[in-house]
Amino acid sequence: MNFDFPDELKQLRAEARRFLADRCPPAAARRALEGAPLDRALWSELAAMGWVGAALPERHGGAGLGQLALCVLSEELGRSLAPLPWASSVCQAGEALAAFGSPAQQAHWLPRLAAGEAVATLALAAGPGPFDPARLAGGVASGRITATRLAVPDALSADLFLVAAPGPGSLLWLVARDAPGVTVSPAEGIDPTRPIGRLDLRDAPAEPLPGAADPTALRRLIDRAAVLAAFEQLGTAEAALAMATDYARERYAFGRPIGSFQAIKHKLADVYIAVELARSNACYGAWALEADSAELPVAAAVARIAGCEAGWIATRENIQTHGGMGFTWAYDCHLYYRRARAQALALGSAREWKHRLIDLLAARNRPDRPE
Amino acid sequence: MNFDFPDELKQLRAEARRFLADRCPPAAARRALEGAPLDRALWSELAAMGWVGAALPERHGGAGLGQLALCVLSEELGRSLAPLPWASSVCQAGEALAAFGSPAQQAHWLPRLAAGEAVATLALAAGPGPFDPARLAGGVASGRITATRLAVPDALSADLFLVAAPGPGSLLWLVARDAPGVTVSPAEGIDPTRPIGRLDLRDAPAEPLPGAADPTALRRLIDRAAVLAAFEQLGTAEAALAMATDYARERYAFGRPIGSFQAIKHKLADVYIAVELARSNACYGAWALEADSAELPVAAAVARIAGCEAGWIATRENIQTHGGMGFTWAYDCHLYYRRARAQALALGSAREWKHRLIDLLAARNRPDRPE
Amino acid sequence: MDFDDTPEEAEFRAAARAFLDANAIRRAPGAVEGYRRGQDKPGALEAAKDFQRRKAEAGFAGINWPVEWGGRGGTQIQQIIYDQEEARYDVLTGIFGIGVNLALPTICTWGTDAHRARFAGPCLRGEEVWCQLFSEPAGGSDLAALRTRAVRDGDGWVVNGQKIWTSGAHYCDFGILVARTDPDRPKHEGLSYFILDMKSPGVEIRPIRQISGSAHFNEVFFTDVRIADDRRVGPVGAGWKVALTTLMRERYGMRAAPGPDFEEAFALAQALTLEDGPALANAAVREKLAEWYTRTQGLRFTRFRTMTALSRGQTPGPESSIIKLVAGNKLQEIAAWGLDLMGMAGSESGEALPLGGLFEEALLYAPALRIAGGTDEIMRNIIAERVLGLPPDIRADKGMAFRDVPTGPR
Amino acid sequence: MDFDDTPEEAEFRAAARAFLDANAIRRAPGAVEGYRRGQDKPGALEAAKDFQRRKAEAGFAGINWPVEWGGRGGTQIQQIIYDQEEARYDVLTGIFGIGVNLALPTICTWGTDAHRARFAGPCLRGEEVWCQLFSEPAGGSDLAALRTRAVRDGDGWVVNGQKIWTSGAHYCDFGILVARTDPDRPKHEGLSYFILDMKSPGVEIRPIRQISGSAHFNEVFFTDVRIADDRRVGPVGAGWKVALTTLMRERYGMRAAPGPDFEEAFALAQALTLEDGPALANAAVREKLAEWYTRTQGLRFTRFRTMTALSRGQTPGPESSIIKLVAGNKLQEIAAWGLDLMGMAGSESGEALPLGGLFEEALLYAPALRIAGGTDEIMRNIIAERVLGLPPDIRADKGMAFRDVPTGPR
Repeated sequence: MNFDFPDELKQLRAEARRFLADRCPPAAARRALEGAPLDRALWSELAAMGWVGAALPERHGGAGLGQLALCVLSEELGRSLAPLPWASSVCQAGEALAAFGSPAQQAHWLPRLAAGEAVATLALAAGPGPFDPARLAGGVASGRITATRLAVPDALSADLFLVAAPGPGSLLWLVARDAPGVTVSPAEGIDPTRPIGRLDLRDAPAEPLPGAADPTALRRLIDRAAVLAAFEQLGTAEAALAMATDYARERYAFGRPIGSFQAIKHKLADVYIAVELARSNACYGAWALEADSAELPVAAAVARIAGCEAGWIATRENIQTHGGMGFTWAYDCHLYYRRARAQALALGSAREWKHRLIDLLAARNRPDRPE
Repeated sequence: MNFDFPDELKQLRAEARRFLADRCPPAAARRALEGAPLDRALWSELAAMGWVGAALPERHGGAGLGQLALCVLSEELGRSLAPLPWASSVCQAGEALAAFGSPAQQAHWLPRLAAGEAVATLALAAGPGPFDPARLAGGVASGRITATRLAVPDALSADLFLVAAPGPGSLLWLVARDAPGVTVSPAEGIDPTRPIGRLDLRDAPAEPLPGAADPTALRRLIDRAAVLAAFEQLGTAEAALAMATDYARERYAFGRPIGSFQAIKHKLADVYIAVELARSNACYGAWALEADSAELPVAAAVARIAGCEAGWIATRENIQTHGGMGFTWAYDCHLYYRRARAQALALGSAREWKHRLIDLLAARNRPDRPE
Repeated sequence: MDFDDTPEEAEFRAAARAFLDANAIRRAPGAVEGYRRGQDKPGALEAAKDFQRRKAEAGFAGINWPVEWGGRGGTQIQQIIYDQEEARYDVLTGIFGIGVNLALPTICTWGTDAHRARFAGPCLRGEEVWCQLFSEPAGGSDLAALRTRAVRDGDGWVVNGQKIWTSGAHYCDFGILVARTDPDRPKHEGLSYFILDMKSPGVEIRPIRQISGSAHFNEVFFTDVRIADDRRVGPVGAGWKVALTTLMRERYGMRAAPGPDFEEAFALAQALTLEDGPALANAAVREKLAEWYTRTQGLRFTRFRTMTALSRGQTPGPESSIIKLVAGNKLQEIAAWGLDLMGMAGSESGEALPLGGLFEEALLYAPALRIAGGTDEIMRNIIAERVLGLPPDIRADKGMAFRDVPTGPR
Repeated sequence: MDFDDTPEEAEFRAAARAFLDANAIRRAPGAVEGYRRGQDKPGALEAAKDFQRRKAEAGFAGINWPVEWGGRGGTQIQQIIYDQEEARYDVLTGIFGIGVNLALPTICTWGTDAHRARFAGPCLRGEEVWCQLFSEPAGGSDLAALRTRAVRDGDGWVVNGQKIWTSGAHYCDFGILVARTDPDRPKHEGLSYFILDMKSPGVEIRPIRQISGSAHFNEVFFTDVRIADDRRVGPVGAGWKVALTTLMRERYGMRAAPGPDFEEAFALAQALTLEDGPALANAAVREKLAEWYTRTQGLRFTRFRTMTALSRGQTPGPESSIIKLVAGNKLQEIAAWGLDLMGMAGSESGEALPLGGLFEEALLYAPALRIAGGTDEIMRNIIAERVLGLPPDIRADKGMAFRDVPTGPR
């Protein structure tokens, strides 16, 4: 039994935590909330440390550290509320290119992504409701794509879009920001620290990612991203719990710390429980991701569901624990609340994942399949 | 605005509460739990006071007090955990006979029911899953019924069964206990204070209740019974809350009453909230019942849903508040817990009523219907 | 049992409606009452004052005030009937609530004839707007732990300190202020209650921005602010008792939460398609909707029970204490659920739907509704202690001079 | 990262399995482990003792006991591996748990050489069975508020009082007893810890029937029961410290709840048809199942994290403190949900299903799992204080002589 990260990754985590606490505290997220654009210098620093390309192969400028490195870094990026395109450019688009891109596409884009020179993002959602790789809106013909995608993460800072759309040979299309027919407009999201945008494509030139030929491939990409997102969610939830706990210890009312009242204590105990369940399930996801196990879809679903739950209760009750201060703009509580809710939507809500989990478990239990 | 019971019914409630506290305390329910048969003398006393026939017409030996009287009495019967066939014989079978019976059937049975000489019960469920009046199992041909009904309340003390089954001219059939082909066997229920039984009918003689010709009629009967059951549930929940509150005031731990700990206080505040919501919704049901309003189905559903919720949280957390004593056979906590759970199943679970409520509200909102 | 007005109530309701039809615009049916929307519009304050003046002239301001204060001397149920009707119109009378419902009733009860003569009329006619200066940053839920000091100086008082959560401080004329006049007494015993002219020198107002981005509350700072002693309400040291008159009325006035409720959740479900078909056919969606409908109706009928008691001239039971707690939590649930249902497209997809933005907006202001006016935790304490009669928590500061009460590292 | 045993662990697991195959019957796959089922069968105690003897002979009893106590001197992870394997077989070793896991480790730590020599071996070999005499009716969650008195009398002690929640008192040979030896000291300071021969005159045992109808607990009454002073463990007055050794081990051993879990809920959903088709297609059912699966897996992987630490010889983190709290509440939810899903036919309809009776049974014993071994409320206190480092509640009885602590009207 070795259900833990190797020591070198624990060191990486500690290193990332120190660096981010120093260079990217919640004040950085607050600047982004108030409208500051992406801090490209900071992103380059992360790239220079090898984190942006952590899981990419060395021949493409990556560090070749593997998926577990992405897990521990995701947790720390989530903890620090980093206003950076980590999820979109590293965990989603970067992984998609590495998995599905042609050698030429990889050779062109991966070194730029790994170096932090270019930012890429995945554009999936065409409208409200559950995302289904088998039923994508929009279309591609003769190398030109016409589609609208909503709530595209980091859309305004992206240089490259990977757009999910049905077309000849692929369900995922590479569209450069500066290509003709590409319009990006800002959209109001819950979490402006990682601003979303709308992508309108009108006959824009698009290249297929040859490996993303069927819904299963796309689904697997999302499953993999969901495990990494679960670590981000875990980090955010832990940070919110720590903030609430610190406040409850130091804030006095009625002549005693509010953390000595059971109403607060038991609330935070419940948050702790949700965080621990999320951690354990995320670790399972990490194992499935690293082992490229057949269990990955199930592991991704439970990691996602537990991550959404932990993020919601931890950030919501952090506000509540802070009382009146909790709902002011000046306190950081809402930064966590916004981030956790945005994380819980970005790859489809927990509701969708629950649905998918039971599909998977029901398929396992079908009598016509071997045990 | 007059959203309250008339004074004479408040007097009836107070009278019933006094009588039941004296003659039918939880100790009576405990005797039934330990196996004592129906206390027919007590049932006769209730009948003599006019309660058993409270809503039946005077020409059939009833008191003609109307449906609101059944509401207040149901609340008190629920509060006292009376081990009596109130729900089955009065609120369900008696009401069914009064609504759907032929003059001859009414003339024969209603006076006996009102006098407490005979006990009647409704036999609805053929198997697990939701009850649907439009899809009943079993069958009737040439005045003979063959069917099995499960979890029939008060089956062992019933003299008369009203059996839901499809047949010529009715969906509800009158079957006498002493008729040939009738077998009643005891079944293990959650709440042995109102024992359930299994009814097996093999070519048993059956008379149709002419008014119960379609599923709508049967549905309406169940809606009406659900309002009365909501008052029973309310009474049970209130009694459990009172028991928990008393205990929390008097039991000391760590040198202080356990009711001074927020873990207990806030739990009981949540129970109070559920009870108040159940009371308000039950009152709406009472209004719809008395007014025979078109709102009755919706009112019955919300009363039922809120009643189930209040009963569950109040009786469950009463045990929890009592700690170790709470799960002993010797304390009365489990009597409330058992009763509330049995009440929550008898007319279909809250799950089924939620489903039905949304059907009703969706039908209201259909564009092809006038506002 | 019926939901009808008595003949007298129906007559009064008709009169109220006639006044409102003549003086205000009825909201379109189905329009959702937003969260203090409209209050920020230019000219809103002037329009509100103008309406309040006409309302007072017509005898609908201070319906439940005694005649000797300049009110109508009507019943509580008449007040509710008028409020019910007014809620259907686009009028901003909320800004007068603190003056009419809290400040003046307290001042008229505890104050002098001179206070009544000077302040009641202008308040009722909307000429002077009032705010409440009770809460402080250090106090939080422990309202009586306030630190703003009022020190006797000749024929008046000098006030230093800070208040918080003051609605509308920037447009208000007067405030009701509780300050500590003796820190050597236990917490509740060294307080006094004052009327503060908000235009006094030394009063500084800073808006507090909330999560939702709006700023309806303020911090108010006092630097050597002078208040004449004849602006004191009630005896020196009796400030907490006087404040309780205000607070009891505040708790009583709790309303349900604005924003998306069952109807909007239902409309969202009607508009969306999920994995297995229309969202309204999805059993999980249906169960949630049914639970919210049941809770919403439960609160509605709880208010009916209160109104019935009032209609009979009785004192209502404690049932209304549950409303804020249930409504605030339900709102937060519904907001999060609505976003989840819209899914990956998240907040942006709201635009494509008839209810665009409503759930996102609610998500950001819902936390405030679980805190302002008494946190969930304080509300549960109140229910447990005042309704269920459970014993109070152990008081760490009991009997202690206020200056000696532990305040922690912050 | 892997779920595999190390080579040494795999070897040990194979040895454990070989012993178990030779000495016990493996449970059929898919068979649900009931709630203490089988314990009441005639001959069960004898069979259990016989198995325990063979287990000790084979070196699998007291795996993690030091060699000097007569144990194997193995590692904690070996103990867990053996327990995992044993759980697949139909053996009743639970009755030795208090002796092997709680009583003797405490006695061997705090007691004398004579204690170790006299009691360790018979316990390990199943010749003597132990029970725990800590809880009292008046104490409840306030474990240290025990009132059973031990009064010095010559070379021994005379005990009077009452204990409760004693599992298996009627078949036990010895009990670990905490009694108050000085009521003039504060609560935790006047206690002492004893070994009680359960066959002593003056010991009376009465079974406590639970809601579920079973009676695995007892009340134990003491009337002038004599205990020799050489059966005292640890110094006079140090009973609470000694008891903590026992209690820490008890908390650590918390397991998930027996009875219906995700698998059984899933099987029920597979068997039922609802309004809109198969229950497994119903979105509300699906969401609930997904939540329970996620929680169940979360607990499973939480145990894996603990095992990983043990496997490395490290001290596990506090994560296992959540297991009992989560599992007990989940069980009660699943039980109620199962009944609701079966609907009107209620408990009886269970017979028609493959899982007949399981949900009904669980509904009745689930409340005990939220209370026994520390109530939900106490578990949350422990998590908040010991894991999160939140300050303790204010202690009303702090520093007070035990006899002066308020005990209320009861």
